[in-house]
Amino acid sequence: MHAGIIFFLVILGSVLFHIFTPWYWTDVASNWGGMDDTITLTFWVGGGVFVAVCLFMVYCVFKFSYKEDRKAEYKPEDKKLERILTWTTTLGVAALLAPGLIIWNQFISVPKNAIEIDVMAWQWGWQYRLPGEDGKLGTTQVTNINDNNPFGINLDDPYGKDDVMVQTDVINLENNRPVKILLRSVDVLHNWYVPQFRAKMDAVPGIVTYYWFEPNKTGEYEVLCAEYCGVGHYAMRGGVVVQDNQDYENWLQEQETFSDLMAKQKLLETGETKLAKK
Amino acid sequence: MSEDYNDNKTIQAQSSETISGSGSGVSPDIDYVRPAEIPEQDLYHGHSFITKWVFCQDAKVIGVQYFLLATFTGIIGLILSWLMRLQLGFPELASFMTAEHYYQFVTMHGMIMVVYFLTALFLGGFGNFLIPLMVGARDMVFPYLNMVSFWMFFIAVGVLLASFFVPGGPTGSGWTLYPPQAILEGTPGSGMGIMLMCISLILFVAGFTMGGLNYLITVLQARTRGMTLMRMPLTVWGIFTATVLAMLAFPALLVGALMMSLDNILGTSFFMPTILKAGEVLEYGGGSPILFQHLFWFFGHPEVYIVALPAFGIISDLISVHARKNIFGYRMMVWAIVGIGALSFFVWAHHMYVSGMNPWFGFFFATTTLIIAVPTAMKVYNWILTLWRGNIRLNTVMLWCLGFIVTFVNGGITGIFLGNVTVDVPLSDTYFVIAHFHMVMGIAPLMVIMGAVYHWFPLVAGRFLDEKLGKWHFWLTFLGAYSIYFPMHYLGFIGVPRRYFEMYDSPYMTSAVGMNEFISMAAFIVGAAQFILIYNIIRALKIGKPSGHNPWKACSLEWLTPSVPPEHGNWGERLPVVHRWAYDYSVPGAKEDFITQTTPPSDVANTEVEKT
Amino acid sequence: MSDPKIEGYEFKPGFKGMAQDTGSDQTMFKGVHWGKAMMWIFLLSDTFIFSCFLISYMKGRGSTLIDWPNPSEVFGLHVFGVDVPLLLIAIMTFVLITSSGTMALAVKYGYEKNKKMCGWLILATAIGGLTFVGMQAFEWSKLIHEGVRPWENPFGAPQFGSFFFMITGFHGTHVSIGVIFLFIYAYKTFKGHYDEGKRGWFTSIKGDYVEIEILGLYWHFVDLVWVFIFAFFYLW
Amino acid sequence: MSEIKKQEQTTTHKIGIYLWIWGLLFVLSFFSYMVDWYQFQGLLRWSLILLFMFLKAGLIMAFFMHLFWERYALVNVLLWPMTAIGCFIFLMVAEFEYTVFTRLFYFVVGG
Repeated sequence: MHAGIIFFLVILGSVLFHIFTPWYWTDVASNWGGMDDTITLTFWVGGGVFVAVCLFMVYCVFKFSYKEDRKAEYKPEDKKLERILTWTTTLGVAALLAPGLIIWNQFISVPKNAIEIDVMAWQWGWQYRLPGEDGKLGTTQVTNINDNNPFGINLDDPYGKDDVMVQTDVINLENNRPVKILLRSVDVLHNWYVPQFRAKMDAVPGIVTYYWFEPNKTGEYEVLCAEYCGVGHYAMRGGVVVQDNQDYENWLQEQETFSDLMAKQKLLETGETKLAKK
Repeated sequence: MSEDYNDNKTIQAQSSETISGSGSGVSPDIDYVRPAEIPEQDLYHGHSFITKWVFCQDAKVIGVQYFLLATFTGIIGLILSWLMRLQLGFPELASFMTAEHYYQFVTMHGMIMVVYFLTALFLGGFGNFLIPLMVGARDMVFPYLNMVSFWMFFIAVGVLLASFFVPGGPTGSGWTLYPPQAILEGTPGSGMGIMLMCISLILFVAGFTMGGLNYLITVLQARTRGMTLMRMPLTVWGIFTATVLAMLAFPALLVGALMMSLDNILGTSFFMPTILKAGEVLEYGGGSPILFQHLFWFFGHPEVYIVALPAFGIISDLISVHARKNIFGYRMMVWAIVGIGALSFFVWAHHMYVSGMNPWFGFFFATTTLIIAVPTAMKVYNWILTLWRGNIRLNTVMLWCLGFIVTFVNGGITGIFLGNVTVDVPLSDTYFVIAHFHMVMGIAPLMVIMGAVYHWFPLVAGRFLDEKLGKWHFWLTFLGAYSIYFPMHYLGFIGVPRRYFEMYDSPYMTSAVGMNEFISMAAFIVGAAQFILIYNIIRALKIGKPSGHNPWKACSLEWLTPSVPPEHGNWGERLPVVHRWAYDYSVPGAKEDFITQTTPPSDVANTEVEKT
Repeated sequence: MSDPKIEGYEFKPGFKGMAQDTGSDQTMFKGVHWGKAMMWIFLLSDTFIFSCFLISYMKGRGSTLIDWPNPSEVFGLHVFGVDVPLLLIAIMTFVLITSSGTMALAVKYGYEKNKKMCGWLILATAIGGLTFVGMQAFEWSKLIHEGVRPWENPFGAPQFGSFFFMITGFHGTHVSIGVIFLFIYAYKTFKGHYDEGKRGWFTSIKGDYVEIEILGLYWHFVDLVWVFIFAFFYLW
Repeated sequence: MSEIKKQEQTTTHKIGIYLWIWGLLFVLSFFSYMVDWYQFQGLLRWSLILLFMFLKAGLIMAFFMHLFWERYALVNVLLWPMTAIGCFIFLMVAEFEYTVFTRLFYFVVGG
């Protein structure tokens, strides 16, 4: 008997914990509120099943605990009941699956007006690159990366010249404008993850992966690395600042482009050679 | 067919015994079971201590050996988890621990628990002990190979543990061993550690293959007379299907481990693209890290079911015996096990939704994954429907079963979160995943193991384990484990990523500190509670209550051996003949509330027993 | 092979028979020796190993941007002043198929208890296998001489060498193990172990000619794998 | 038991069938070698390679490994697991195409 009561309290405790928990998700700050909705839906359906199954179990424990004179029912199968249960479950599962697939379809199809951002990850840090006037990012190679070319942009690619380089781990985004995050890693797996935006994707060396979202709350957010990447994994943080249009434009103006950098580099080099000649 | 094992006398003896128990005036041919088609197995009987207890060919002894060694590695895994929880809950007390240590402990804990503890325990331990007894065989079909299998496992464990003592320590790349980080500087144990891990896994796979062939052929080809597949206890079904999965899934792990070793030693680029490290381009290029993930999870997902299916099977038997009721919907249960097993080969990439694989795979794998939820749910329904109108003995074994149902349903439901591709995106790589898989393939199978230990200990030792200690053990473990993993899901909702050595002080993560302290406390208690079992076993071996024959009044064959504990060869002079399934409990009209599998139909002609 | 006779059991053909066999007691594979069933299941597992190798090879070859070397040229031989593509590989294929044929006949004669024929055919198979391994060693040394290494090669994508050495090496290991067992079995056949049911050296299982069929299954499997390697690695 | 033994002895196959299959295997191997010799390219090459490969594999399995004469219970147990491999192959084809696409697009072609 005590067992039944304790199990009942466990179930009750779980439900109460869920209702009163101070630990729950942060407010969503992107267009992926739909993910929260699917979670909530799954919670209701799944939680309902969990509570129902466990309460039924507790009921059985109370009702049918051992008595010398009782004989259990002998009924190997009940075709009808099994069929009903199978089909209800199938329907429930399908109802959970369908919204999931619909939102996944949105997740992998990026809107046309999304701004592409190259997120480059290494052990253990981030840096970012935005397309310049032409709206396109230049191609890259890991082997091109050096002090003069921190992103490894292919020098013969015309699209790369005006790329805006953000060589810090904080990136600014424009509010209400979709961004396509292009993830790239130069060494091991990483994952650019902002809990408030919900979405995440691994950065895999050797290929470029992507996902998109549309920030819809201004503010500052912390970027976490969500794929184990070596001993520095837990300390691999970055930042995102979501700004309104005007602030964002101002910030963008201050950033350096690749051609700026090359020009500066050239100046520096000529200066050095002049110095050496003197 | 051959005369290898031919012992004509025994065959004659068996063939002549086609009609048994033809008394009581009933027509004798309802008891007819066709004669033996397999000759009697000739066994090698050990004489010395070494051949009897060390290099022993008796499956039961090998099972116990597997059990003990797996438990030993499991305790190491447990201690590692304590260290991890110490760091997460009370970092100020764990100042001796660096991030390197932490990641090494995480990795070794994961690998030990999944492969060297759970897999070895369920298939090697319970499989060896129970399969021959439950299908009515004298032993496994290839006893010598079976012995070699255990000793390969022994060497594999040795190699694994040796990695603690090599320069650089064991690998710290997470139990998934993802390249490139697994073999690059910056990850602990990227030299010798990962090498030894790969070697150990390859040895484990080789050893397991030998054992697995034994289990499969014993079930398929060495059943006793009257034992059809559809009369086997679900325990055998679970272990059998899990073994099939293992035979087909371990190859992928073997190939992955081999290729990664080559990347590591020879500098090939199977999984290694061009890599820039510390300003230098390494001599790799063109490889694909995602390929390893596919290989790993092609093994890894069936591996989940390699652990889960034996647990499903065993729990069905335990519930049925202790609820004094037949398992509800036996055929559904069998087909669910087989179906889950088959489907498990088509769902692997649901572990990789955010890995950067081809995004279209999301649709395929979400669908196949959620299809698996249906047979799994059916199994849950059938377990609780078995309790319904039963006559439930609320002993320790039943408590573990109930604990299993609660934790498994909980973990199964969160599995639907993670299998459904969109829901997975915010939750993957967070503590939600940790909580989910610990609940569903850590705690739930552990409940089954414990229940099985309390259930079958009388068969192994001829004595009962102490009920009172058992109940303490159960409640501490169940309540403790539940309060570890249930709240942990909510850390995942907050967005706390897994494999973080320290949380730092992100505003929304500070609230996790308190919970982490609580979880760590619970983890210490649960871990310590396991030593109650060890004490209980030692105590029972000395002063436990003798159990006698068939103490639980079970129907299945393993309790019907002429001697308890069973001797080498299991069945004495004559193999048992089976007439029914293993679940004839509480048959209306029967004298007792159980009819054993060997009871001939003529003995129970006046009852309403169903034909199986 | 018509069905064995089993007292009290009536065989049905086709899928009906499958359902009946599966639903029957004692054995599922009627009349199949334990060892033979074991070898089949083992080969199934081994098939998965080779499949994983070949799938990895496909993925690796498909996703590299560097040109894959033309196997026809790389594995060509220069004999009598002409370049013959894949000559050595072709010979190796023929040798392996020859040995597979002799093995099949050995199994047949084994079941007929024709000790002498069986023994000589196994020996011929072993020699075929040995020739194959020898030629593979020659091929390896030739490629290594030309600068092909597991981590690089002068012809193109570095994965070419990696996969080549790994897959043919793994297959070669299978062949070598097979050759060792073939020699042992030839010895045991000539000694008459299978006629008199002498117990094995380690396992103490009594000898029987079915063991030759079991070894035969393994050997044919090795040949089977070579068919796939030949098609995918050398011809593709 | 002894009856089973006798049964098996009388049912070994005629030597002719083995020689036939042996010969066919040589011929097929020769054909597949010819595919390379004549340097067929493109779809023709691949379909011929696959055709000869499957024919050879089928012959070896069916006759040398006696699968043709085995009961369906065994044959089906052996062949059904191959669907998992088939699925793996199919998906890995999609995967390498995706990999090579991202590599070409972001590292070489651009735009």
